[in-house]
Amino acid sequence: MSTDTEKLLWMYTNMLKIRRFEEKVGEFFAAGKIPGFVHLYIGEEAVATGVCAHLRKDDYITSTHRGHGHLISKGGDLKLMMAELFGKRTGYCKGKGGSMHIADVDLGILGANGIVGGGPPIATGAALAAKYRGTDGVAVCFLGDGASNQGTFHEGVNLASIWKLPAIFVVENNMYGISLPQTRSMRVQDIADRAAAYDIPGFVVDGNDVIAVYEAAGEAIQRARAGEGPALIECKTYRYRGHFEGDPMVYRTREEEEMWRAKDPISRFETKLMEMGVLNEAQAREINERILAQVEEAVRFAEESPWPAPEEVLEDVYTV
Amino acid sequence: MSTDTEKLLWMYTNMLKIRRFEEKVGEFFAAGKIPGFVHLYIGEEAVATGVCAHLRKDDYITSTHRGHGHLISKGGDLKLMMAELFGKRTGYCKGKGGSMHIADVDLGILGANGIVGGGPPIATGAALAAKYRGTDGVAVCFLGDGASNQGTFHEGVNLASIWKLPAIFVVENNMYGISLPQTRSMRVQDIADRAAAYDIPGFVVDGNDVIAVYEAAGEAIQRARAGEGPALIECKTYRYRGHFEGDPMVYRTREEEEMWRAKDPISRFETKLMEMGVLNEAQAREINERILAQVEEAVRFAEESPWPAPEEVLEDVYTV
Amino acid sequence: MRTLTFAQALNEALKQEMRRDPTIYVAGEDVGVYGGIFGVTAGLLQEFGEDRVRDTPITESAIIGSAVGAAAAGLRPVVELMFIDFIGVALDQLYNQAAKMKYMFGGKARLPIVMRTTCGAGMCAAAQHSQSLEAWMMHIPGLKVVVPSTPYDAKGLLITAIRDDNPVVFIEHKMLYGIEGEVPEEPYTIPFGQADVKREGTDVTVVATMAMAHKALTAAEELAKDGISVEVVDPRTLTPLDVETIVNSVKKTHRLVVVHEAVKHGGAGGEIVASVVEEALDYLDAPPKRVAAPFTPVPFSPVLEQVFIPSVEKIVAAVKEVVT
Amino acid sequence: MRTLTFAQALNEALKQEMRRDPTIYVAGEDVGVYGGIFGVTAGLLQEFGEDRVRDTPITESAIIGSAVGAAAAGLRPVVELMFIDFIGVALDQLYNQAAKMKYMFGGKARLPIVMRTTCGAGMCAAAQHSQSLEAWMMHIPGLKVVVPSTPYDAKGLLITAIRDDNPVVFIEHKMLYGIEGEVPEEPYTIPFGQADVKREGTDVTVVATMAMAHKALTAAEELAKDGISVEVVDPRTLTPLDVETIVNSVKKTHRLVVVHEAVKHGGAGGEIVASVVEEALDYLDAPPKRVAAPFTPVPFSPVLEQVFIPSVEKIVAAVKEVVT
Ligand SMILES: Cc1ncc(C[n+]2csc(CCOP(=O)(O)OP(=O)(O)O)c2C)c(N)n1
Ligand SMILES: Cc1ncc(C[n+]2csc(CCOP(=O)(O)OP(=O)(O)O)c2C)c(N)n1
Ligand SMILES: [Mg+2]
Ligand SMILES: [Mg+2]
Repeated sequence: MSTDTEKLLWMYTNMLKIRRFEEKVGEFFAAGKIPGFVHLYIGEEAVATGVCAHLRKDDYITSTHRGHGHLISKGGDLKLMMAELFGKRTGYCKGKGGSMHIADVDLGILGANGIVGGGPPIATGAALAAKYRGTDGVAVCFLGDGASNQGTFHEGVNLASIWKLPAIFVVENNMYGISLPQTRSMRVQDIADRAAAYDIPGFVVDGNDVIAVYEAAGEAIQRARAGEGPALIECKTYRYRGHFEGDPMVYRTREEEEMWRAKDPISRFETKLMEMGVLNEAQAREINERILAQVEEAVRFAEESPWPAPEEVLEDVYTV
Repeated sequence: MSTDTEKLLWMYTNMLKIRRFEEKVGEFFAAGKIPGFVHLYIGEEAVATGVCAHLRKDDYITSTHRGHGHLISKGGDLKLMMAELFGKRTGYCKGKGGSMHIADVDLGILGANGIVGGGPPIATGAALAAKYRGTDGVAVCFLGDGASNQGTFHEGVNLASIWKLPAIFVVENNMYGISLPQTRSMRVQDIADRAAAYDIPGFVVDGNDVIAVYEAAGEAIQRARAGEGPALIECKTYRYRGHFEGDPMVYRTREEEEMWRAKDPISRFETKLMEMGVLNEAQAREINERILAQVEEAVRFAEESPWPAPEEVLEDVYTV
Repeated sequence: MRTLTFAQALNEALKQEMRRDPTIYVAGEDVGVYGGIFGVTAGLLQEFGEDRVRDTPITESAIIGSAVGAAAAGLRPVVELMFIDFIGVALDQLYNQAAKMKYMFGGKARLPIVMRTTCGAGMCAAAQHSQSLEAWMMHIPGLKVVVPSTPYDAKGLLITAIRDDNPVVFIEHKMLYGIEGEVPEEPYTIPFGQADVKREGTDVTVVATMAMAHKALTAAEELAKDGISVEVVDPRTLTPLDVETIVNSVKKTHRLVVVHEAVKHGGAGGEIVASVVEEALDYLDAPPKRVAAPFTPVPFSPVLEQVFIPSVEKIVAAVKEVVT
Repeated sequence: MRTLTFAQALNEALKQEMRRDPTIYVAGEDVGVYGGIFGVTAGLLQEFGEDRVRDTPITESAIIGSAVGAAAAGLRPVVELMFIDFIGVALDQLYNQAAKMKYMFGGKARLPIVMRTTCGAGMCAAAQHSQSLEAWMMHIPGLKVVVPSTPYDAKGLLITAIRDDNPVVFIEHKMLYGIEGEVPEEPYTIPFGQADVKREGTDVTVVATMAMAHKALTAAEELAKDGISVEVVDPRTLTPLDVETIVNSVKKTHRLVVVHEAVKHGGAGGEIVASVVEEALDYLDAPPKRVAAPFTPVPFSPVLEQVFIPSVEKIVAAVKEVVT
């Protein structure tokens, strides 16, 4: 593994950041401070982290309803995110979007998305823009196993394929679309097999191994930057929480959950880094504390921020 | 080849029927007697014929904008079809549908369709009904190469696959979707390769060889009747006419057209049948004349039929 | 009489109809094991089994499209579109296929499909999970559009919908699932195209559907204290629309306020106002008014969402304007 | 002045704008080699090349969706939806994505997208290729909706649309492509939200768009012979809608007829009538009337189609009813 220490530590830190941020979000949702639908990414942190480790500010991503991890990995600001989740005017969307619509176009984040399958065509368009302008920028589309059954997936990937666009489709196969197991939503075992329908490369990786994700994503993104067109990366992973906060989870077993927790992407990577001598206990503690402080700061910012003024409901519909 | 003589002659007759019927339609369109959009199937007759040769009255088909061949092959009445094309009240749809919407639900024909990709989900539903009722009926969905890029194709096939429905998707790859060559609408060479994305069998056949179509369809339909689920059959073929009548055809060469005419499905089959001793010149002439008479009768029926009454515009919206 | 929640009333209607008619099946995302994201299909899988209660992938075009094919082939699908906001990925199968087939085929098709779906704001579910899109549904010849407001109406109208031989869009406002009301145990039907006068009054007619019917009733209570007598008319179905009952009410009250949660521009309120003035212009003593959402997407923040949703206060204010 | 057809005027607008701004690209089915099924994009591929004039597969969700991504990333897509009837397979990308992004993102997005499309009956193209669905488009906050009736308006409004930083749905009635009219050679813009009084009159205001504007003008000619003076107002854009010009006209004429080709129930006419009566009830000397299609899919047969499409005679009859 040739990845340098800085990158390794960034990945470790980033995964922890997602985990701690979302744990806090879960708490505040339970406490009734965060309204609406909240879909947590806990357990899947290696995917967004390993992919976004390759991205530049001028690259694009499209995200999903389960978007916090993508946003954080692409550089999203925790304070602005938390304030948005609270519905405050200082949030990313001035309180208009909430968890499912956080975006930061300046960072190339074209939005979380409440429509399953909304992303693939949009990412294809962002990739088109990068190619049109003659840059080597790429667009990454995150989507779920469930979303890969949506027609828009087929259309977005096909268009990216025939136009040889620098678009990378990252399927986060967490085994369920709400209550429906992947085995009941499609007959293929590996969603990566669907890449063949568009004559593009398909990769299957252990989505709980950030290095495996990093390496596959690296290859796909390098191809895309070199003008060789799109790729599909399937990352097998698992969400620890319910589909959304409040989900009774009648559709899966506690044994299955335990099995996946044993493959936790963060502790596995932590152990690995310690074995490699890249990280020690003290550093780990220090990083964790730094992150906790950032999360606390984000919460404070959110809590202290003002609500939007009622008349703001009318603003931001049109560009004038 | 074990197909019996009767079946062989039915296929020959059916292909000729489609050809002669549509030649007449082309004439009447040019003469301004048939209004609207008319998409002719001439050149592709072997596909509908070879597939429908296996179908019973209680099987279903969904058709397309280029539907005359499917309808005739499933037993559609030439008189009712022609009257419909003329917009007469005696037509299949009382003049309300026209070429793109001819249907005969009693014959299991769930309609031509003006929406490219409209058929796959509908055929899936008809297959579901057959299975739900415990019959061994099947549903065949005809669609074009262009339609296989539509999201509804992906969704319809996937649903049929996971529910193991008796649905057969027959892709009529005539190399173009209006002006766009198949090579520019997808990167796969064989659309049948897309079957793998749903873990169902995919067949590639020479769509201008009615026996090849017949055999592949036989296998797929038998599987479906036996409860083994859907299949995808790609038939490589070519339309002789423009996309619709009136198309200037700026997008293809006369050489290409000539090449395909040399592989004409009807004359090839005629030669073969004669070689086999199943057909002779006299019989062929007799069949041809019988068909011409039927077509003439259909024209007469259409021409002599009354127009719908103006107030009929309001009827047939709702079942009461 | 026994009371049920709106969700329970719907659930009972589904169960009773499925027991009666084996050609009815239910399909949609999470309708089986999960029992429906709002619990409306709870217990169906257990009672009727996997053939009749079908969990689908996320594939709305195929959910609705397969219902079209199955219905044309003789079944009676009741499919769930989890949120009406998602209709954009599947609308073709509803309006170009289901709604038009009978007509396009010259009358020779029967499409007994019910598409149940949820609409409305109030849960901070934001712009893509809170819309009220009934006006789009109204504008589709061949469809019927049902917009119940009470548990009683919900059950009776759903049974009517299931027995109807036409495609029906059945819209359930998500903030109503928990409300309670009296519901008879036996199956019963409520005819489409019959508005219900939810409260009689003499000074002003307020036409309101779904969640807004309740707000209109609350407003009516408040206005009664000021001596203003409000008649609240709930159309219950938008196609067919019972213009007659509304017009008769206006002929009595001489004033009209129409309330809906959808944005005003291009909403169902325009149709209702226009239908009334075409028939009863001379009866109106004041310009009609519409109370509806502003022309914006639905905002997330509770503060903004509550400004977006037409409030009792806004209805009260509108009524006061038209009666003075 | 030089005359052009409606299609040529649109073609000229596209060419002039593409010359001005290299971030504009055109995409859609058969827009390149074929030049557009109605010829509107003819010659574009030859002048601007394959990068800027992109033939797409049959994939409307991806055509519109990729425009959303490309626009968010700084380009100015002008995409073609071959028939507005096909919007049902792709509507999500238009209303949940393009139209809402700016708002959902708290203002921080810019979506300069034009979706050109055709509507309308008259070619015997039947139920799935003849619809008028502008009312759906009106009901989407975040979109602008353009409905031109003349070559002059077509060019000016299309240039405005392309320069607008918001998603614009630009609807071209297919029976208008061949009509001719004077069109300046240089590029010019027509502001959105400004209705055009196509004919002045004093007895009745007829509001009509697209093909119906022409029928209204013909009806006005005929009615003039009977001494009835008709003012024809063409809103030109439905969002924003110039209620003021319409209301001012009604304040002068005291009578209103609204004409559109879409089916009446849930159509744009309801919005227009309601907007007028809310502001000018007391000015109306007769109930307003709507002339629109019956509540049916569009039939194929020329005989039936001509009954379906609102005719000059029906407009004349409606005007006579309101003036007597
Ligand atoms: C078009 C559409 N259909 C349905 C939904 C409801 N829904 C939200 S998330 C979800 C499951 C998504 O599954 P998957 O793509 O695997 O992502 P995951 O939640 O597992 O991350 C569903 C069905 C939606 N938001 N949009
Ligand atoms: C949803 C939709 N998009 C576009 C069209 C316009 N259209 C009609 S036929 C056609 C080409 C279809 O190509 P293919 O599926 O290969 O069938 P073919 O015409 O070659 O038989 C197109 C683009 C349509 N009718 N419906
Ligand atoms: Mg999943
Ligand atoms: Mg083709």
